[in-house]
Amino acid sequence: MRDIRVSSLAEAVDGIRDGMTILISGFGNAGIPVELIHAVIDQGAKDLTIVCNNAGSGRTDIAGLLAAGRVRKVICSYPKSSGAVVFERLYAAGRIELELVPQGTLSERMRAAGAGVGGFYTPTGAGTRLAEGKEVRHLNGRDHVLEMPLKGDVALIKAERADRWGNLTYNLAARNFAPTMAMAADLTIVQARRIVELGALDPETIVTPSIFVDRLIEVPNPEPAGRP
Amino acid sequence: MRDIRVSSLAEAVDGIRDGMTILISGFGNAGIPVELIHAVIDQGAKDLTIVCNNAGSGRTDIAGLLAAGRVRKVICSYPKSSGAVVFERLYAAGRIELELVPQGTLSERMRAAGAGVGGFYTPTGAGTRLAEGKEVRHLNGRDHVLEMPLKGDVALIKAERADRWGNLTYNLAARNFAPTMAMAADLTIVQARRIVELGALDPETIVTPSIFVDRLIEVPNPEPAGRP
Amino acid sequence: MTLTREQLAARVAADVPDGAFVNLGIGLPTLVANFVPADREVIYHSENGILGMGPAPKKGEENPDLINASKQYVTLMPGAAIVHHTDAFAMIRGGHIDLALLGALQVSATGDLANWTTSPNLLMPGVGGGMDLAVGAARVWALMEHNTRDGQPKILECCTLPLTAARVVDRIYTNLAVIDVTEDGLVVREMAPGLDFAELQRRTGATLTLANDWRAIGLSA
Amino acid sequence: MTLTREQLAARVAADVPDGAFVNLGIGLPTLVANFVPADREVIYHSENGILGMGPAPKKGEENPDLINASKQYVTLMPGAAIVHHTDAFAMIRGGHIDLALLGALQVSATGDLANWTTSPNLLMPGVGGGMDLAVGAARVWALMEHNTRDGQPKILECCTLPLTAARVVDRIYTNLAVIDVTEDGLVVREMAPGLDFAELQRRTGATLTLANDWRAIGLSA
Repeated sequence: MRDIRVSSLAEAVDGIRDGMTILISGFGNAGIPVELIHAVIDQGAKDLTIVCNNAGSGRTDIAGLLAAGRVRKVICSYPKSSGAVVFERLYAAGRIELELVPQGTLSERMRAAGAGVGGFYTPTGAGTRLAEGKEVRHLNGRDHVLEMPLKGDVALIKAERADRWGNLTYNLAARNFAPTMAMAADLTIVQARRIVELGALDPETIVTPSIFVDRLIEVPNPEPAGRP
Repeated sequence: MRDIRVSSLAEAVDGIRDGMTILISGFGNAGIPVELIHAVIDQGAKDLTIVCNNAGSGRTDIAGLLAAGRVRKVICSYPKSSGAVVFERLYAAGRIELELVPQGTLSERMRAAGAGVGGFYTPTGAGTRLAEGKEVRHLNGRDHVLEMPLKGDVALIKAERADRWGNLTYNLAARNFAPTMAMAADLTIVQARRIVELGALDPETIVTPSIFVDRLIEVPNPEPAGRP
Repeated sequence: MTLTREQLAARVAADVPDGAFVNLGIGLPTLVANFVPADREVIYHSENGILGMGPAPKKGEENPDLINASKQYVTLMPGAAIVHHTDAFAMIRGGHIDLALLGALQVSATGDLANWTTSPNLLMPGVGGGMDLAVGAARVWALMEHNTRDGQPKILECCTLPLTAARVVDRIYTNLAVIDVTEDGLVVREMAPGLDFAELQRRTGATLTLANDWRAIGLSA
Repeated sequence: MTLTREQLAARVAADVPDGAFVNLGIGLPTLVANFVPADREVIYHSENGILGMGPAPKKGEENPDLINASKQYVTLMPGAAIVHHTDAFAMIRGGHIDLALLGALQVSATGDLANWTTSPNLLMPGVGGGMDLAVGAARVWALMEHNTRDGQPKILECCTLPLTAARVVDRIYTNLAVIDVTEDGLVVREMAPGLDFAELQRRTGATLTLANDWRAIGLSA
């Protein structure tokens, strides 16, 4: 029987090791898996690379992980959100590494990792600083940059509903990076607001199919992200 | 106001010209836009390249288009379905060209066209006859083949429900190639079993968003595909 | 005279086609939506996964899971669709967005766009979806003040700031003029009422051509 | 003795893990599902967009929009999900399918698989999703008769038929033996009851090693 439910947040994040790459769902404060991130803070893994669109705001969740000194490198498109005070301080002090990736390329690179694409050419970024050092190829009348898959050891995902196989739905624009990140990690860990009976989700409206999910925990009343 | 509904099948396929590439949704007999294909037969465009997973069975729809001598080339993964008598005869007689593409690569190439990917590396097909003449690159410990986007001038799509903007849902496994093909053509033409009021489709369960659709016609009782 | 921000936004709005799929960048472009005539059905795209975005919600009806790319609360129009990020960017990168309105720091005579960082050493940069939009949208209109605060031109033969994308801008709207980027260079279609061409050229860092049928910018706001 | 098709399918089914995501190729592999023990929850994937495929429907309950990759009518299990083709192949190509059971025409000593065409000149070929499955699935088991109808070996040092994929097969199940493809070559784990190793080697076109702990294939069907 496939039943990927775990009984605690600690169990959900068990086995995350120093030096791993963690994909974290969310855009702004929507879709951030706050409780899972806090479980990682409690768990203690360090020297992490995190991939997320923003670099955390306020003092909790992503910013909390940064403030706890666990993150070596951030891969993101937009670290300078309002309230990204923790990242700003660490970056100014040279204590954190930043890989800046255009948002669509960030998403497409993770999709490539999830879909078995070994690399792809995109015109985004061609001729800019963000393509420096990358292979450029003229295709279909336009310069393209070769971009490589971006795979996570772990993905931390916030979902709305889930079943014991790991099928997921999301709430509105909190969906954002989650379905792509769920595909792109070796170990995909999900916190869902509600776990329902197997068969309760309409097969035609499941957004993330079970095959992309490895562990599941119910968090009925998740905290908002980015608290001061 | 955006209202892409047209009033006849003839109007739906108006402007299709000789030599165009047409993507046709469906897998086996599920999801084949029979009425749109018949409208193309009536419309008269010839020297077409068609892209579809199978090369038609029976005598109607895709097989009908082939039998009418309108198709110069078929790009597909599996032409030899049971009942593909028309294709078999034309192919044996050397009267039709075949580009055989692994099914996942076929789908991914169309997705690339729709998503602005200029080319991608895949291990599928490496070291086989289907990769002959293609660039091979060793990535992540494995040979990969460079595959190029496959774009349609036109896509013919069968959907279940639609609204006047062109948002679509599908019925079960009749979904198959349709969402990808809808993205991958300059002109995406849809027959839907039912057109509903704008706003009647749940925003979270729309499968093909309106931006990928150009023309829409209601066909309430579509014929099954592959009739003898 | 020069246009106010509202007048500029209104001028741009007048050109946004009925039925178009449009992405609005942060800042001035976002303002444009307020001036699009009510009888036009424009479908707004937000790169975090919304197609068919509506205006800001009423006070008290904000949903933290329904925000736009600028992280502002929004609503959905009837006909809206929610997609994931990769699909939202497929719309952009695949050329499906009819029109992107982007704020600009500099635009070159060949349509190069610089709008993502003023910093030569990339201290605290952020690129977001700007490069994707500039490269992917079918048409790109750049919106900006014609000059910097200290009077320097922002339209230049070549951008001096780090590029967002090369040869992508189709049209430039400033508080002084509406300028098309053409194969024959920058062509001025409209000028602010009372402005003369010599003055416009003086305030511009690239050679301009005045269209034969140029006219004064109509001010509706 | 040699195994019947049903005995072979039953032998393979005994090894299909509980909770696994499995894709069954056309023919013999499809038969395997009938023999998987009822207490195992196996999640079947069909490349036309079904995850969680159930058995054939009752007579009269067939739905033409619910077919599998072999174009047979199927049903959905509770927990099933419908996806589009590209996502269904992302599951395959991205390494998410735990196990693909594929029919084979030939398998080489290094795990090369030939299963898509017997024709050197590609007359009426069809590849389907076979190359994707062979390359993408986490584990690939090849199922076949040990010899061709005219007694030729199908396990060879090198395949003579056009390849589906190189170095992908992890295990071979035939009507004579269960053979692992290892870095040290082909290792025989099990043999049909009564078969001796010399005879198996004689009927095989590549060098075999008999595992120390080899045993006779258990027959449950």
